[in-house]
Amino acid sequence: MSLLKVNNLKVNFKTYGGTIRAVRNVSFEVDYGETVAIVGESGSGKSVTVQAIMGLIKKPAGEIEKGNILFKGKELLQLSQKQLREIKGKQISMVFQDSMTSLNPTMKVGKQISEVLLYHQHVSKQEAKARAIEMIKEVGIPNAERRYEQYPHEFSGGMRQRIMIAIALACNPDLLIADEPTTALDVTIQAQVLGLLEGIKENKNTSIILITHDLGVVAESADKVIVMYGGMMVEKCSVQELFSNPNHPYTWGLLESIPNVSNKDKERLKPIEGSPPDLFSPPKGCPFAPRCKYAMDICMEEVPRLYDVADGHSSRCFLNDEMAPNIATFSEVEERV
Amino acid sequence: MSREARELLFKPVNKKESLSEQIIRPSLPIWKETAINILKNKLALFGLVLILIITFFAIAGPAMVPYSASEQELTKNNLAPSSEHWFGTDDLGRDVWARTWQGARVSLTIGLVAALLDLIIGVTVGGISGYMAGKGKRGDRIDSILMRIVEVLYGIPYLLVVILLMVIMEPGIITIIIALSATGWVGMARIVRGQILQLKSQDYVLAAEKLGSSHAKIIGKHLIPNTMGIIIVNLTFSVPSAIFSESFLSFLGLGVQAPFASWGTMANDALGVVIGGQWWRLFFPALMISITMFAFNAFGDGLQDALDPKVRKKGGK
Amino acid sequence: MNQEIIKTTNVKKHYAIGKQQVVRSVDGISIDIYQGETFGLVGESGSGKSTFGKTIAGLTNPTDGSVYYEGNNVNNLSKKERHRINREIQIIFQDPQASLNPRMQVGDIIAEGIDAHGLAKGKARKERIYDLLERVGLNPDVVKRYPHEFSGGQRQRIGIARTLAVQPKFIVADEPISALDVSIQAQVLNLLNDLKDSEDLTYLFIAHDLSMVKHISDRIGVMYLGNMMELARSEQLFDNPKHPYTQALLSAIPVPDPTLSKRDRIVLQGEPPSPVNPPSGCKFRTRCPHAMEICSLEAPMWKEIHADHWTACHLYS
Amino acid sequence: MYIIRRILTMLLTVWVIATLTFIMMKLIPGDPFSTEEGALPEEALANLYAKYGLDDPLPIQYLTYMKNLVTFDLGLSMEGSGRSVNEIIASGIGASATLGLITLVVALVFGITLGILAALYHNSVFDYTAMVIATVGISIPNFILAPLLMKFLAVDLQLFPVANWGTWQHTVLPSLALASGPLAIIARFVRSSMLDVMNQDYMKTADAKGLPTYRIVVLHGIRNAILPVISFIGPLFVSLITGTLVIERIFSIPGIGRYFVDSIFNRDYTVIMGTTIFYSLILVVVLFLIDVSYRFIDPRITLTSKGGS
Repeated sequence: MSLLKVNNLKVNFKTYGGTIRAVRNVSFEVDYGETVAIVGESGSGKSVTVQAIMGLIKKPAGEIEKGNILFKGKELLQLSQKQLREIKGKQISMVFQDSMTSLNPTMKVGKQISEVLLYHQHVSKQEAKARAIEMIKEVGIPNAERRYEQYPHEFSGGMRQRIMIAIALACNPDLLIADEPTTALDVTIQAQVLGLLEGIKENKNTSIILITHDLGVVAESADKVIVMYGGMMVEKCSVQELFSNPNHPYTWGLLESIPNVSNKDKERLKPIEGSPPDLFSPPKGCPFAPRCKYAMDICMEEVPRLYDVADGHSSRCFLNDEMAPNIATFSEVEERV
Repeated sequence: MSREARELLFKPVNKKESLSEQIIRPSLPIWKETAINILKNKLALFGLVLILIITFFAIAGPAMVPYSASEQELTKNNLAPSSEHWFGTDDLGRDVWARTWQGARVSLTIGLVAALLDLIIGVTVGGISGYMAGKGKRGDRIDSILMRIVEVLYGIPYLLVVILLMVIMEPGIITIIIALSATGWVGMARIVRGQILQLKSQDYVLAAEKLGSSHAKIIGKHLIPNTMGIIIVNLTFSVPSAIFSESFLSFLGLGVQAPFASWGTMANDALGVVIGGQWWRLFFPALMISITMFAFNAFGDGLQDALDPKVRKKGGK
Repeated sequence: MNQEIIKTTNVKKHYAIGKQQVVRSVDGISIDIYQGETFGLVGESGSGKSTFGKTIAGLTNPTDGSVYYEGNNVNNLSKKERHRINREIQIIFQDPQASLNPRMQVGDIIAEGIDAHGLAKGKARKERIYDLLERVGLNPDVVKRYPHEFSGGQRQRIGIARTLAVQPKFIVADEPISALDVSIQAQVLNLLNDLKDSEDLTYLFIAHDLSMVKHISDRIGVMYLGNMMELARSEQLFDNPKHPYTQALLSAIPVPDPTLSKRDRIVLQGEPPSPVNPPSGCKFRTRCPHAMEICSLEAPMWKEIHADHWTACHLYS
Repeated sequence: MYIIRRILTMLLTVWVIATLTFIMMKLIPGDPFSTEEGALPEEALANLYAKYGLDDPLPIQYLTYMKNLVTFDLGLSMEGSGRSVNEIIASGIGASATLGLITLVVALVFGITLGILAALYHNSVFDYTAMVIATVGISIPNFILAPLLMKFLAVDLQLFPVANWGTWQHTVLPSLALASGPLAIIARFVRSSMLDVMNQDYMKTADAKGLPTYRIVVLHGIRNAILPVISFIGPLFVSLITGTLVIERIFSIPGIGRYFVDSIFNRDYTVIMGTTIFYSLILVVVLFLIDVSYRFIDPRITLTSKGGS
């Protein structure tokens, strides 16, 4: 049994402009001790997917239209608020992108860590404080006792993100969800934080869902990858497969559009032309079809199903259909490998 | 769909131009979007309708009855509302309906003119101060002098000053307007200055400067259009507050003097008799003050929401 | 190629905060930027790269030192010259949302510089707008639309068109792609590259994404805490970084290739100190794995250790 | 540094007010004694002038006035009762302060509660009702509400005394009339502030921590939503002061406000000046205290001058 199993998840948002179909039919699994990366552009639905797991989609604005989220075999969507609180912050915890806004500005950071312990582990105040100081040390912040008494604005961005991680790890969760944890950070600080996450995975066997748009981060940290576009999961595979045998034209486009640092000659970048879909009126067929070099008439008409292309590798693209002409190859990537 | 028909669809599309570059959503200028948002907001719409109704009666109301506001008919004093005197009569036999709408003219005029003066002075002072700030030593000095004045005035309890002014000046409509505007512009000036300071550091203003646009163009095309929303919203709130202040002064006996009547003076006259049972003499002017304030407040609220970028953004993401 | 278009001599930009404290945002930088090249400028947040860019662009005056454009000190010009140079040096901003006035139509945004400098009128002006839109890959029929109707990448292209309208020679591109999605970044980068050739431009390209900077730049300068640490041709810098900071910075870039074994990464300890109280001597010494005693005592000289390869580090003295 | 600058501005404000009041009083044509019915004999008039220092040249009068002001001596009432302005203020302060304090507490407690509940049940019937009531509350001036309350609750239903001052029952109607406006303003303000806070990322963090709802709402939500209310007490205080002027008159409460209004009608200039300055002083001090306390209470403000790039 896998730790987390998401099945056919569908999430909608009602806004002034109409209904946004933010997530459409997303399914994936996370195993014990595994890091799953979710990759996609802004508006692809990657953050909404994990917010649904955390029970952060709130009516009336947001609504989980259908789907299952099984955590250790338990259906999270059926749990009461109270039962869900026994899991949130304790067994599944989350680190958000912007640590400045994600920490309460008027509460001492130490208290923000210790309140999790107080509530979930029913320890005494002194013990919670001692453990919180321990956590601050663990995420590599010096002067933990003094830092305990400070407010978020007295920390640098990298330090705040460490505090967020300390909060998330306070109860030794089985699953850590990190929503673009390093996007707001500088490269050298990003390296520190990624190293910290890697250590957690190795030492505590914590599973991680890592949301990112940086394929470099994916390559260095993930075991499995989910590529999302326009609210849909377009490709799912192991990290090796993603870089050696990508199947979906969007993935091809992503891989081609990033410059390769180790590349000697400066060839022209190959961007994906066009703009991401308007989520209020998404295309009828495949969300990527209007930007796809290989789009067929069928792509404009209906949404492709997930095709299994290899063991543990599926792709939502009609090019894999037996009826499709054999037109597309991913020469550039093949050359590279 | 048959397999054959389906198979036909599996061929590359003929694309002349990238489909995704087309913008599907229709273009909406911001004022139109704002108008639509207000129409969607029921409370704001209600406020707007009330404002229109009251304005209509202020114009046409007195002419709808055969009595004038100051015409005394001592034999018919203290009459309760009837088909003859719709809002009843007062102790001098004057028709309350005619007086109420006559009062509406006075109250609305004072409210609008005072708010407009606030706007003119406030926008000028706030605009100059905000624009000059950071423009060399001289600019900074102008800004800091203006802001000291505003700071001191802000600390003064403005109604007390207005009362003092009313005590020493000849009471009357113009005096009230002067007294109200003498201190009322401070709030507007603070808001406009803050807004201008914020806008000035926006990249598009920097870009305009870099592209060589003149000061006049930057003020006219960038700064004013982008502060207009807040100014208008503030205006809709300063009208009711001016109407309130006028009634307050008139109620204290410092405001509009006979032969003019405002809602405030009518309420003041009625204060002694309301307990005696002549409720209509207080009720109608009081109702009008409240409805007018409600209408402007509700409309202002709606306008604020409609112009709020946060609300608009919800439609975009 | 070796003709310099921009030269800075010991440029400093300090900001006073409060009475005593001074932020040493840019603390003495001397570089040349050659005609027709793309000069990449990288550094982490707080390194002062953006301030340096704005100083070169003429948006702020340096506290100390001078900026020369085509051999002329830009702070020492006749009014007419200043007008011309102001037009020839332009800037592209980071946030395509904040750099376009939400109340202006695209056509007017692009024409802002044309109008300010009287470059074209009437029909010619219209044709010029259409031509600019086409050159940045937008359909000319968008002239009447407002910025919020476009996606981030499209907005950035509008900003580029506005800049091109005044026929600049030198453009400071201040993180022009960091607010965009990965697949869009490549579009904008290619556009900038094409325009450089067709319009004969020189860029100062500021960014924190090293792989993108490497791709577009001919030479790259690395900044840390207000100082230039290293400057070299881009291949040279990536293949053979000399300064310990550059080495750490390069090794921290995640490489999109899982088959590469995780290299021996230099993970820097701690975080950059505050530019209010920078360390004595070499500013990087507090985090430098090779720090020596001399590093705290005196600042290393900025010197050319190979042809076209400059660095400021005591390891090479 | 900030506090010193703030205190200087405060003193400057009080000085400006005092000077303005002085000038205004001197600008009035005629004087308090000659306007009274039946002119006083020449000699008595001269005596009165001497008594109030009105025979000195203006600059001397101004200096004397300022000198007295520094020693908190506001002079004698001109009404002829022989009471000093200080005595009048002292006799009225009790009632005024009691009324003001009760009103402040009522407005804050109910306004904040209403605002928070409306935000928590956002877009519900409760929210709409609360906000319509609040908008109505702002729209009914207290000098209108007061007679209405008097008529219905005191005259018709006889629940409370009609007017006067003394027992706690006497405080109910005036404080209700006085509190309704500020209460409504606070409710609306707190609601929008709370809605703002509920959209903040740290509320999501608190939720993701699995904390119980009351803890999320109270410790993370309300605390942050209420902080800005402190900056709001200043304007609230202004409206209370001006409100008491008329409320005290309507309910015949022997407070400073009533003396102030009476003094306006009696053209009792020393009392008008004295009370204006007294009110201004209180207001300026309150504004100052609020400003300073806000800087101490909000941890973000104390260190924001650190700045970044």
